[in-house]
Amino acid sequence: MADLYKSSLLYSDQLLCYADVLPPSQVQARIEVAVLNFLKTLSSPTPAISDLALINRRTSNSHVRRGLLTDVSSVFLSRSFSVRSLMRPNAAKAFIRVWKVMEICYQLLIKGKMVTQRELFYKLLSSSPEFFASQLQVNRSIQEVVALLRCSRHSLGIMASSRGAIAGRLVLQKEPEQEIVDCTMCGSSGHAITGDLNVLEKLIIQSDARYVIVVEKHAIFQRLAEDHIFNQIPSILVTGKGYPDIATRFLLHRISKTFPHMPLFALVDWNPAGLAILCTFKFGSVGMGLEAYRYACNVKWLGLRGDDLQLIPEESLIPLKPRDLQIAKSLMASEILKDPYREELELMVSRSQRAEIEALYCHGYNFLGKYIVEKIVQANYL
Amino acid sequence: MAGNRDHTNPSALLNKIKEFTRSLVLDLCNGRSPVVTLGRYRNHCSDPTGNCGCGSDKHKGVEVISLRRDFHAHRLDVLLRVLVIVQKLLQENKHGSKRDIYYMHPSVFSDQTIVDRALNDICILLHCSRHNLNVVSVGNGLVMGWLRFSESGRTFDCLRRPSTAHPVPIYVEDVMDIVSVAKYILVVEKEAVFNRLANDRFCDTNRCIIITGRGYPDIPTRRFLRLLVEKLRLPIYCLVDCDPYGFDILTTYRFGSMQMAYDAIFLRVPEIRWLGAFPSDSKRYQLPEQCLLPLTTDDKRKAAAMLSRCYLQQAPIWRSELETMLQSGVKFEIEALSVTSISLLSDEYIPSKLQGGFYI
Amino acid sequence: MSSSSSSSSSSSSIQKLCRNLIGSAVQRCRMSESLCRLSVLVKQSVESDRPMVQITISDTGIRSCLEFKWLDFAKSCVLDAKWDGILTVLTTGLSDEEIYQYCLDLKEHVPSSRLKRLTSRPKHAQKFSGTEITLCTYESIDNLVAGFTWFLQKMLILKIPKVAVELVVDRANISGSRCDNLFIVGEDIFCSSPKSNIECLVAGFKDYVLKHGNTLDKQCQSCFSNSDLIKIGTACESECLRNMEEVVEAVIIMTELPESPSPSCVRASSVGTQDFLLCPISPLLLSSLATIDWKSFGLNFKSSAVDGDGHASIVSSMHQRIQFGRNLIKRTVKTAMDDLKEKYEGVLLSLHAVEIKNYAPDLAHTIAGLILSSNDVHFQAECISLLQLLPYETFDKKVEDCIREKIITAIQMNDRNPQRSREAAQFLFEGESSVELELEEDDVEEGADSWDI
Amino acid sequence: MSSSSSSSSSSSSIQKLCRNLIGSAVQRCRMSESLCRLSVLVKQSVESDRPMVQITISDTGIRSCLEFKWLDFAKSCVLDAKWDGILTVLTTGLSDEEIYQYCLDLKEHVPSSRLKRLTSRPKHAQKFSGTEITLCTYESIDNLVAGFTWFLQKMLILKIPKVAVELVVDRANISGSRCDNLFIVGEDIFCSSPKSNIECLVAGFKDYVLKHGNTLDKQCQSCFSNSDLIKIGTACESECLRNMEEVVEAVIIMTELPESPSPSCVRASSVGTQDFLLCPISPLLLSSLATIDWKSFGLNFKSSAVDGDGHASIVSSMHQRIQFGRNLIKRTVKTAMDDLKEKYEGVLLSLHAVEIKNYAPDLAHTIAGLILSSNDVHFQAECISLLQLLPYETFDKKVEDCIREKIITAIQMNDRNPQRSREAAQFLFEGESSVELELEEDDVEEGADSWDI
Ligand SMILES: [Mg+2]
Ligand SMILES: [Mg+2]
Repeated sequence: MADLYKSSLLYSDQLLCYADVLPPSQVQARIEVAVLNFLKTLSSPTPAISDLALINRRTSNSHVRRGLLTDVSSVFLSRSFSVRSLMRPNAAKAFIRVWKVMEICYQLLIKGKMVTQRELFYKLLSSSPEFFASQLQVNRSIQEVVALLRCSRHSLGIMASSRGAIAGRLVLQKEPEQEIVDCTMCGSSGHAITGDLNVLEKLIIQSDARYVIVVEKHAIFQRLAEDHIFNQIPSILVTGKGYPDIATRFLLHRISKTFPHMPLFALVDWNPAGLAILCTFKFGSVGMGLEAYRYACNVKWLGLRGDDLQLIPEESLIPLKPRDLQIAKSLMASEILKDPYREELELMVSRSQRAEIEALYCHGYNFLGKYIVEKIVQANYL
Repeated sequence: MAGNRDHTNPSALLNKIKEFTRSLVLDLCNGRSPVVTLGRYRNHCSDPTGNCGCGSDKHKGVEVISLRRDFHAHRLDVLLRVLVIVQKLLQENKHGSKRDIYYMHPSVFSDQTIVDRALNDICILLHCSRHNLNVVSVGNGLVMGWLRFSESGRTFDCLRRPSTAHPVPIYVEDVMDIVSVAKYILVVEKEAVFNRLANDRFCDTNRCIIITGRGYPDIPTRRFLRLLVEKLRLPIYCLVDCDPYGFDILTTYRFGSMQMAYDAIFLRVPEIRWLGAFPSDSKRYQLPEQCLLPLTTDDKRKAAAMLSRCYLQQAPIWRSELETMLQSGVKFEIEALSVTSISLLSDEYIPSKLQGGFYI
Repeated sequence: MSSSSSSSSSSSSIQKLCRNLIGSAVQRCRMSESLCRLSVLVKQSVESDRPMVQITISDTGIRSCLEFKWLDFAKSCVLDAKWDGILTVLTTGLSDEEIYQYCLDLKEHVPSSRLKRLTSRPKHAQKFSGTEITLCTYESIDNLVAGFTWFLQKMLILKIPKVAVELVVDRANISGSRCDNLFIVGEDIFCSSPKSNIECLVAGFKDYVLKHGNTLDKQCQSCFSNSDLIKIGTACESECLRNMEEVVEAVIIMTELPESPSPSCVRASSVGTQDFLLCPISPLLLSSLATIDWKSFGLNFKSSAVDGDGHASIVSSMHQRIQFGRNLIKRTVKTAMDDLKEKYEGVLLSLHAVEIKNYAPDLAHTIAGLILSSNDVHFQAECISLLQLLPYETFDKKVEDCIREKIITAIQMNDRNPQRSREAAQFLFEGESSVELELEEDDVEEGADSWDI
Repeated sequence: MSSSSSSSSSSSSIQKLCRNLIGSAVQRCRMSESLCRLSVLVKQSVESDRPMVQITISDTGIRSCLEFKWLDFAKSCVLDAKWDGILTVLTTGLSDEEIYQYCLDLKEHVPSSRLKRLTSRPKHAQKFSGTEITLCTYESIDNLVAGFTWFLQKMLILKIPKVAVELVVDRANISGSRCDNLFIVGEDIFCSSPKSNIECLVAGFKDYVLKHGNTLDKQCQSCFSNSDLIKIGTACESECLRNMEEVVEAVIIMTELPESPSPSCVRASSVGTQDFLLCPISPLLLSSLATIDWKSFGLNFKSSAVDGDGHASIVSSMHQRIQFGRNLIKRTVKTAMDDLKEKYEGVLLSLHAVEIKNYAPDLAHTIAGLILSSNDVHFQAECISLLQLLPYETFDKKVEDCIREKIITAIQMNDRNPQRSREAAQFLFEGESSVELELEEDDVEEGADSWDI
């Protein structure tokens, strides 16, 4: 059955599972439904402790969705689920942890407060030390609550900061009649993307840009922003500073939905991690939990790619590290990685070399801008 | 901030670089192998008498980099390579990051720390600060509160939404028009606490400026803080975890770091006061036993090493708090204060400390 | 207890043999359709210098023929100087025309020539069945009588229906032959309404437990006075193996000891199984027992006995048949345990369930917290009604207690029928279900920083 | 090479003794102020059944008296059945009135009674000095003559000034006494202008090397034909020790082998030191050599010889004096090495300098980069002129090459005179000089954690 799902191109959106960005009242309602379900089963003529059905977050439950009409592919979790049961050996504590986290979130939502994961850890450590011994357990339990309620972590009242930044031809407004942020004027470190998904969802976005350039590294972003590249090419610059967080991807997704004809280009290192970052923007990733899937964007690979290596001096090519090979292996194993991306990855592995974007600086600090313009004009992207 | 040192404008620095190059060539033409002499700076030592003079901006002894030793040759090689890049940056009036420089010759530099040291060497050689070299750090700091300023024409208006975070400007020398109605500046160690205070809308009700360096503060954050202190003359308080790392971050704000000792005078904020968390806070705020984590061996080693730092003689109370921490054998994080009430920090802890003068 | 146990443990091999023979005789009686008599005659003869004792075990049960096969006592018995290893056996069935006579020489090394058939005796067309086994020994008659007394007394516990047991001792002392009829079963046995074997066993054991257990001659007021404390599970399983039906009956008796038993009560400290066995625990039986998942009943299986916090004793009334299927024994005991567990709520909870039960207060506290901290009165009202509490009972403790009780009940019930909790878990918001996976603790892969699609 | 080395290695202990005696004789001659003669007479006598050989080593040098002390050959020689261990020594000095006569019995175990003074012989007021040592052996005369020939040939390499050497062989065969004067030194020696010992040594060794090395009788055209390839360092150090001056002279010859030597040239593969030694390398010498920091010359010291990529041979002409100071030897060799290094640019670079030299291209590239990437043409012009390049030569490669050459030169010069780079380094932008701290690599404090400020 699962195989059938995987092979089906006509996969309907109904089968996708992802976490919604919900207002507190709806999250509250979902928690209440969970309590009522629990009590119903408990008070039935054949009383039982109802199991918690969580969306299965294993890699084996991930599938690739390819749009028929759009270019967007994404990774998603299908409706296969795992069971958290009190009665299972070695699982009782984890079961109760889910409920404990849910209880605290519920109370936070009522108070209208947000907490950090660390604060949540301390709260749980002091109230239920026998159940929570480490931050990791708290983080996992939060993920399970997300998988149970299918709402984003942020909706549960858990704060996360975003590392992302944005700059360029973009005007942001939190709500109508409120302060306007002109991202051409944000300085070279760009406008910090807030971690508050609710704010991002309501954000009013205006732009006269023609492209979005997604940059792997903050330093490159800074360089491009300092050079005002968005004035040479009318564009928006986005960086997730490495692997992008949810908020960054959420905002990028919103931009691409708001301006469906604005192509998205990615500028990443020529190494497996760079490709993985690109793929995270493009497809989402299982590792990020249930929240990640719906923000897939059709990002094109602008550079660095194998045919750019001619621009790079030999001494700037570094041998692949074991970590690179590990990432390459996991990318290779993924069905979502198709040619020509797969070919690029194979080239990296076969050459056993990697190159960083900064290596282009050997042609001068202005070169990067020229490089990007040339690539876009020649439609030299994958 | 500009004009803190003489002759740190790009053309003066370029002249210094040329002079240096000339002297190298001259040496070579005279059959002498290249030698670079650098002052050695430190911001602390373990001299218990306090006569070490670490606090001054004078160098202590010199370091001679020549070809006599293999590792010196490599260091010289790296220094010169970085110098070529710096010369280019200055000539083109571009800014580059340390990371940019690293990736120019990744196989030679092999590690970012090697580039960092070369940059420090060059700063010492040319008698300037790092930003004078047009080398910028990726900014990590965040600021919010009752403050407005502009950086290269862009206005950061935190006043309109005092509980919204803004990144700390990277080109601190370009920061102008600082306007503030704040009564004090609060420096917090970590972003999570910063976010907590933002979520509590602490700045809405408290006239202050809050800054975080997200752990060990980077140069822009420290320079920006220093700029605010100079311009606004406000009291400045610091809130760090009650652990050796928190304490080290605190001392970094106040005394500067060892790596940047040559520049400490422009980076340190001697006025900073320690607001918390003190070891004694665990009792005062009735932290549950579980939230007190035992000090690790590493923590203890670090704390013991810090106790012997000479600059703590200027801050004997700080030192005794660190001693107390070491003796108690436990540490805790600021977040642990949220156990009883999620807003304890904003509602009670910070206000009561400020009102009661419980800072040192 | 101490005297009987020591006599039992020091019982000679001849006594062990005799117990086996009596066991066989009881079985023959039970398999017979009519009332039966089992006699044990112990007779001292003074014919030779050494006082010899003749033991005759006779019964009126069905004909014997097969059970001698396993009389493989040669190794342990015959080397005994007190016995010549020779058994004389007379046996006849109801339909037999004659009385068969055998001589079993256990000294014989070749097993096939151990049993010799002698000339049959005429039956003179009489209709009866029965077996008589005779052997002679130089064992002390007093020891023998004490052993038989103890053994037969225990046998009576079984309340074997329709079998009368007698022990006749004939001491040939100087003052002439004396005959002691030591043991006569009360008449109620014969009059009792027809009961199944297992019911008789239960009744017998129950009586035994309610009497003062091991000592028989002392009454202890402080323990087992209340039959409500006794929990009994039974099972009778059969199996057809090579055209032979095998039946195993198991009775499990569980008593709760008073918290501080009177120190005079030896029972409290020594509830073992040995007293109840008609035969030594065979390795087969032991290994069968060992394979039972005692943990699922919250018990530990220890060496030759089963112990669960000192509360549980396992009693078996297996009949001696070497061919017993291991699985049959296991199944029977297991069924008897399940029977017991089913009948009495909350007993024999598995270790797992006991562990889970410890979590009940925490879970109840959390769920109650969720309900009570809500600012939605409709939601609260709905919960209260689901819990079948009255609206005015909604003070915190009451809700929490109620939920805890319900959780404990659910755990206990699900421990009895583990399959019940297996029913498909429901999605919170939709009816559909799909591939199901069960999670162990910390089972979920965390993708931390790595990108895995 | 193979023949000579085999004769040397298989030379008997009597031969080793004789070589020592000849060595002493050479020394006595050299210490004399006038022209001297050194004769070795090998005479076969047929007086007994076994053919005995009488060896007489006589010289006209200064009087001998002390060098016999160390003739401590008792352990290795006397046990030889071919020799009775007795040496007859006659010696007289220029100012002596008589000729002293000694008998040295090496068989004697007590060292003090080993040397016996016999009655002196009258000198008849003649003015001469000299020493004659005689011993008899049953050694084969052919072996002895071959050994002496080889040894004296090598001695000639030393071009010892003012000493004539002859080897006379007198075979008493049946056809009467035959006298072979095998060895007469060419007259040029006597006529040569007065040279120092060391100059003679150098000349001799140079001749030897330029001849076809080991084999002496073959000419190899492919190697050492060019004396420019030969690099020579010399040193003569003396030391006063207990009123005795000790002198050590060292000559170090270094040759560069052609890249692919003709395969017929045995020299290429076997440049050793053994051929050049007048005596076996003593443990004292070896240990002295071992303490030299060969690495600082880019060489490795291996077992009994010194090897540097197969190019370097170390040759010593130490005179045999047991009291040699270790340090003196070491100092002499070291000075000779330094002399060689000083005289020839770029040879015997220390390993360190070789390693550092690897940085030269990178450093040159970077320094050239600093110059060429400057946007200040005046500055560029200034640098170009400092480098003594012509303005039109400022294309990148030329500047870089020039700087590289200069760096390499500087490195080589500093390797020769390490003290020169020690001169106090100056601050570039400050006049003050300050305490110099030498930092070890790990001495630089690095931030504990990964933060970089
Ligand atoms: Mg990368
Ligand atoms: Mg910390």
